[in-house]
Amino acid sequence: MTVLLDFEKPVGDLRTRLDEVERAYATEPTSDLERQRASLKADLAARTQAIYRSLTPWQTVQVARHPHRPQTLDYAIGMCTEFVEFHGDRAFGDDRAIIGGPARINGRAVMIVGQQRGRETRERLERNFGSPHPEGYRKAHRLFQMAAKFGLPVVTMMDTPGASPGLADEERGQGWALAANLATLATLPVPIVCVVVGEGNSGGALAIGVGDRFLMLEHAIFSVASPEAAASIVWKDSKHAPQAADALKLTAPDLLRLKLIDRIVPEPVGGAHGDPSGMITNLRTALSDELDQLVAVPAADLVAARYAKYRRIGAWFDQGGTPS
Amino acid sequence: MTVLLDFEKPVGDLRTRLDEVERAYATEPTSDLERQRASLKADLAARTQAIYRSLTPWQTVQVARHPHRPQTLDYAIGMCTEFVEFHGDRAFGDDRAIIGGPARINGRAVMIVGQQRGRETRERLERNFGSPHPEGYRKAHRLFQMAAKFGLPVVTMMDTPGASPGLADEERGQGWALAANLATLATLPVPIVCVVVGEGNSGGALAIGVGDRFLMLEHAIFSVASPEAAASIVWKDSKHAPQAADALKLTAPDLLRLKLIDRIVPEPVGGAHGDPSGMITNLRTALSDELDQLVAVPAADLVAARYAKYRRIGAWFDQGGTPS
Amino acid sequence: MRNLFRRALPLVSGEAAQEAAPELWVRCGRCREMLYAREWEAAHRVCAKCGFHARLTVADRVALLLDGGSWQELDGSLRATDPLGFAPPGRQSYAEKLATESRDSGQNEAAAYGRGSVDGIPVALAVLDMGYFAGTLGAVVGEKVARAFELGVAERRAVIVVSASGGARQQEGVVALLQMAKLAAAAQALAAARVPFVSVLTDPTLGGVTASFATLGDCIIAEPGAVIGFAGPRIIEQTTGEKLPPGAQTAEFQLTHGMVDLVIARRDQKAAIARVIRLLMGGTALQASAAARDHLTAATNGATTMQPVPALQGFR
Amino acid sequence: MRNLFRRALPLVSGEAAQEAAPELWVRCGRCREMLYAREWEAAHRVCAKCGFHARLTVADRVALLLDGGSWQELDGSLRATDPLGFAPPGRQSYAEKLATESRDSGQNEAAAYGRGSVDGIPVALAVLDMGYFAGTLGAVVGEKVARAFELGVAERRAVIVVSASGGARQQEGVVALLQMAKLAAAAQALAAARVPFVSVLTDPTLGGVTASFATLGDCIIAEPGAVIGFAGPRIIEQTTGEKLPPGAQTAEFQLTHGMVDLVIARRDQKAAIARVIRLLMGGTALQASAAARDHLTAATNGATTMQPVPALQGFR
Ligand SMILES: [Zn+2]
Ligand SMILES: [Zn+2]
Repeated sequence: MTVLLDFEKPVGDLRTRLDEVERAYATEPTSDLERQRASLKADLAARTQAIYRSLTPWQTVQVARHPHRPQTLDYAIGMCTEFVEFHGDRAFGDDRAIIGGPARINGRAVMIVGQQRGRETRERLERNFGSPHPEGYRKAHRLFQMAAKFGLPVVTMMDTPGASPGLADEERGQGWALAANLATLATLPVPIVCVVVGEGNSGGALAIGVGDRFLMLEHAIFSVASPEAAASIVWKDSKHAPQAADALKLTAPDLLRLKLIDRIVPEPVGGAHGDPSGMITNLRTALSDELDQLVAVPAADLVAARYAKYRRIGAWFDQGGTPS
Repeated sequence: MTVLLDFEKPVGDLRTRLDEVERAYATEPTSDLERQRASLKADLAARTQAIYRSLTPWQTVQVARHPHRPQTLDYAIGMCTEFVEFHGDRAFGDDRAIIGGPARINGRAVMIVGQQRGRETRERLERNFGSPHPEGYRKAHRLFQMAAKFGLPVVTMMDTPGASPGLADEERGQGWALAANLATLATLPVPIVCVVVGEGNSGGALAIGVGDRFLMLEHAIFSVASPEAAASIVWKDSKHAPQAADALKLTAPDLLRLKLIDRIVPEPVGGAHGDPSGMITNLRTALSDELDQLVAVPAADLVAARYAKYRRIGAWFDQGGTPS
Repeated sequence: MRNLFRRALPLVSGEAAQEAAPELWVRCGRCREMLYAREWEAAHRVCAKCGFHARLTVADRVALLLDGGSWQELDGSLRATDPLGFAPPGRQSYAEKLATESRDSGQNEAAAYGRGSVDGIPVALAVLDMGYFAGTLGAVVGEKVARAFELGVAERRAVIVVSASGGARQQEGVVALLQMAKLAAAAQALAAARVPFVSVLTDPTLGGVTASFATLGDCIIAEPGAVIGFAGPRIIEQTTGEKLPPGAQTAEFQLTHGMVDLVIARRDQKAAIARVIRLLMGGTALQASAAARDHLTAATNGATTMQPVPALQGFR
Repeated sequence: MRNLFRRALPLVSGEAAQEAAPELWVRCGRCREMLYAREWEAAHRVCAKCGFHARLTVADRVALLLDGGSWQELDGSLRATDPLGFAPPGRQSYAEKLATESRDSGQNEAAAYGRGSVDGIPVALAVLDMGYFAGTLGAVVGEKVARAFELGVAERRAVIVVSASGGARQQEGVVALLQMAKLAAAAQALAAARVPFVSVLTDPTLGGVTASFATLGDCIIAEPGAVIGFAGPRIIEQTTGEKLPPGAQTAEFQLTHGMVDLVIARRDQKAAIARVIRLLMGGTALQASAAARDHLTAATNGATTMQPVPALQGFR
């Protein structure tokens, strides 16, 4: 079953017509139908490319949240020749909104940690729609420390509407869990590559998103808050989410331009949801490339460079003196 | 209000008669009454000393559990010129069965951690009778790590019937919390002095009782299980606790003879409950002495010696070869 | 965001009360009692009747915590830029909003930092200010707090940060978000240097501040009644439909849930902070050189006879 | 202690079932199904009908986990002493009890350890044995497991410990209690050497074993249905008066509560353990010398194309 986003409607019509022509051609393979088919195919590709080249920020948000978009487990299983999912924070529970464990990418053992939103309703409920509880972040923390112990590079994949905001989460110290992860990642003595594979909002994304290299898939988003949350703060009305998406500069190209991320991983034409295995290949290639470079750097240098990288972030001017 | 243990009855009668003579002497200070008073006093002291010199193990258990015996907070406040109680495990709760925080003993900054049983009913309930939950052991863990960070020697005080054995404690990983503390204490790069101040049973005591020097107050007990629990395992009946207390070798003199503890801290005649401030002075003296010696040792040597100390514990013989 | 907290909290801030009767009397933001302004100020804006801790300015905090005359503010001239060019149609642009906040508050940013001393102990102090842009964390606040941590490393000064914030400043987008990572890294640098960090949480401490440096203190002190959390009360109620029970997310709630070390009334904070720093820095001597040890012993000897602060256990 | 668990658990152990029909048939300890003994043994004593994992001997465990012929037991001749002179009036003395246990079980202590390999990866393996003195932790068990950890350090062998124990051995008193500290220290020595420790928890794992080395594994694997906890079910019910709900303290309960990494059926355990060790030792190469890296790469290359073990997520 295909899910069509609003702005994909023109492509949807084309695809329907192409399907009809394909069926007709199967029954009666005329040269006219063959020409029509070729022309429709070319048209479809061109239109798709055109649409995805000029997505608005709000349209990008829709793509980043597409129900058929590959998720962390798809990448962990698709990219890796070995993967063992480890469970639990050893103190309270096993949060299924965060998954992780040791894995092997292109022959190299790594530690994978990422949010998992789930796909059908039941899985989405079990995984709290990818909004982790404190015990999820504490599981991640345990895995980060295990990676450091065994010298495993860390690969994190962000895909979350944000950390879970329930009263129970507050009771178990959501803010404390997030902060502990930021602190631990800041000085973890192994290479860390972070990728936003879908939606990466707020401290809930950042708590597994501090490292040496920060990547975004082409149509992923990364933001201080979800557009809806930002709209209800700035406009006092979450209906202004599209305007907020515009203003927040949450797309990969905008963030690369602002030098707030390091690299964009290209998506197949029409987005990752149209070609998951193509996307998995693209991500594996990008990660292998990044890891190849990082493993050559001594751990102390990595950590020092990581500090310098985050320390630099933020522009201000000094009214009384020299601008920074 | 005086609490008299069974075997203290003879002393109790003497004390009553002495009180009567004191009152009579106050009204009519005759030389006869003065002689009686002196004789009773001497008799009382001699009898008390005789009783406490030859306590049976089961009587020692009663003394160790005496409701008026000083507890960890009494020592923390009484021995230290400064003490700040820190709260919470930063993840789930603040367990009042374990208290701890930085303090100053004889001018030296240390970290104090100990079980606290409580005295009146309400406090005992709030403190779960000194049986810590997992979050209590995790608070202790946090304080141990803080001590390592700031180079504070650690002083722990054991006084617990054992770790709390409820289903909720199992759900939050009681065994995991205990094990984590044993592991952390084994390699903590600061001096650690442990003292059993009352009852020290099972893994629940040991989880704050691994260190460079292990002390017991003269009438404290230290055991693999409470006598009642051991009796219900060995006799299938907790009523045999007195026999179990005998068999378990849980008194300070027995354990010193077995070379399983390092030092006995003398109690005032008649036990710590008769003279808390005398007991506090004795413990401060012993701790200062131990700390003076340990702070002179480099951290790496301390940890190596600690490993060797525990590694040696346990006797076996090698049927196929040489006895150990 | 500022209005958000005015609405979200059942308390009217002390400043608002003062406006109503500026000369002699103020009305308590919680119990509505009329209080004699001079006494109320002398009590550090704590209600004599109900104990309500009204919000303080940066200057008030400095007066409360530091030794008189020891405060030396640093880099007070840092000003925000507009990294995203945040100018959504129909709303105030970030640039305009900054101007409005400055005009309304008389401040120029939501944090100040500098050197000072507490009971003679040298410290670096940073204070966040709810009075400017709801204390939101943007690049300037991030830079000042980061410099406070680095000052702590460079001069081996204990660091005290007093937080009061609605969270990350939306108008700076990912730049604001990444201040969280920058500040956690800076706090780690202080930790690696084994210099104590005392974090003081005041009303309210929320969002990106809670989820980064504010909860990384070696010792976390909370002010009575302060609302402290990651998701604020309004967000929780909107997102989950849960109605929060009374007392949820207060300082006392966080103490019960194991998240803070101490809940301490204003009048006792300075003594408690001094004692904590003295004890934690006293231990460092053990690992340091003999010279450093002598120095530290000298610095701490003066106060070894202080009695325990009675309020330390008073908030259970 | 052994009888204690017989009574506490609703399951009859596999050995007991086998005694009832020693030749051809055994009865499942959970579902009471009659099973053909040869098939049941070939399935590592897992019931074909209900999946019940009956208890295994040390030899069974070795056959299940290690490569054929690779097992080399060490220090099998260690024997317990009686450190306390434990001889309470009216009960069997410890010395007598040891003799009884040896006679009944045909074993001489509750643990064995040695060298072996898993999928060609060199390991140190220790196995605790419920069949002798309820797998209780005394000086000999403690010594053997400690030596397994030290073998791991000395030869950089991953360490696997299969636990099955009623807890500390009361008859050795504080000597038994302190084995917990000794083993936690030994596990820490392995951790400091950055050599992986895989802990396998089987039915039952309780008391001093749970509260020391068994829960310190880098990866903790539990056998389906195994009862795992600190306080055993009988102690909880006696002490608190709580009646335990069905499934409390099982492997699956511990997975839900975040305490174990994996619940894996017997037939999949060897492959999973090999994979975990390969991955964790693969990382060490990064930090090690070039020579060590080449060595490790060579050792792990053979299996990079293995597919994920399907059972790994099967027990939610
Ligand atoms: Zn009031
Ligand atoms: Zn069956």
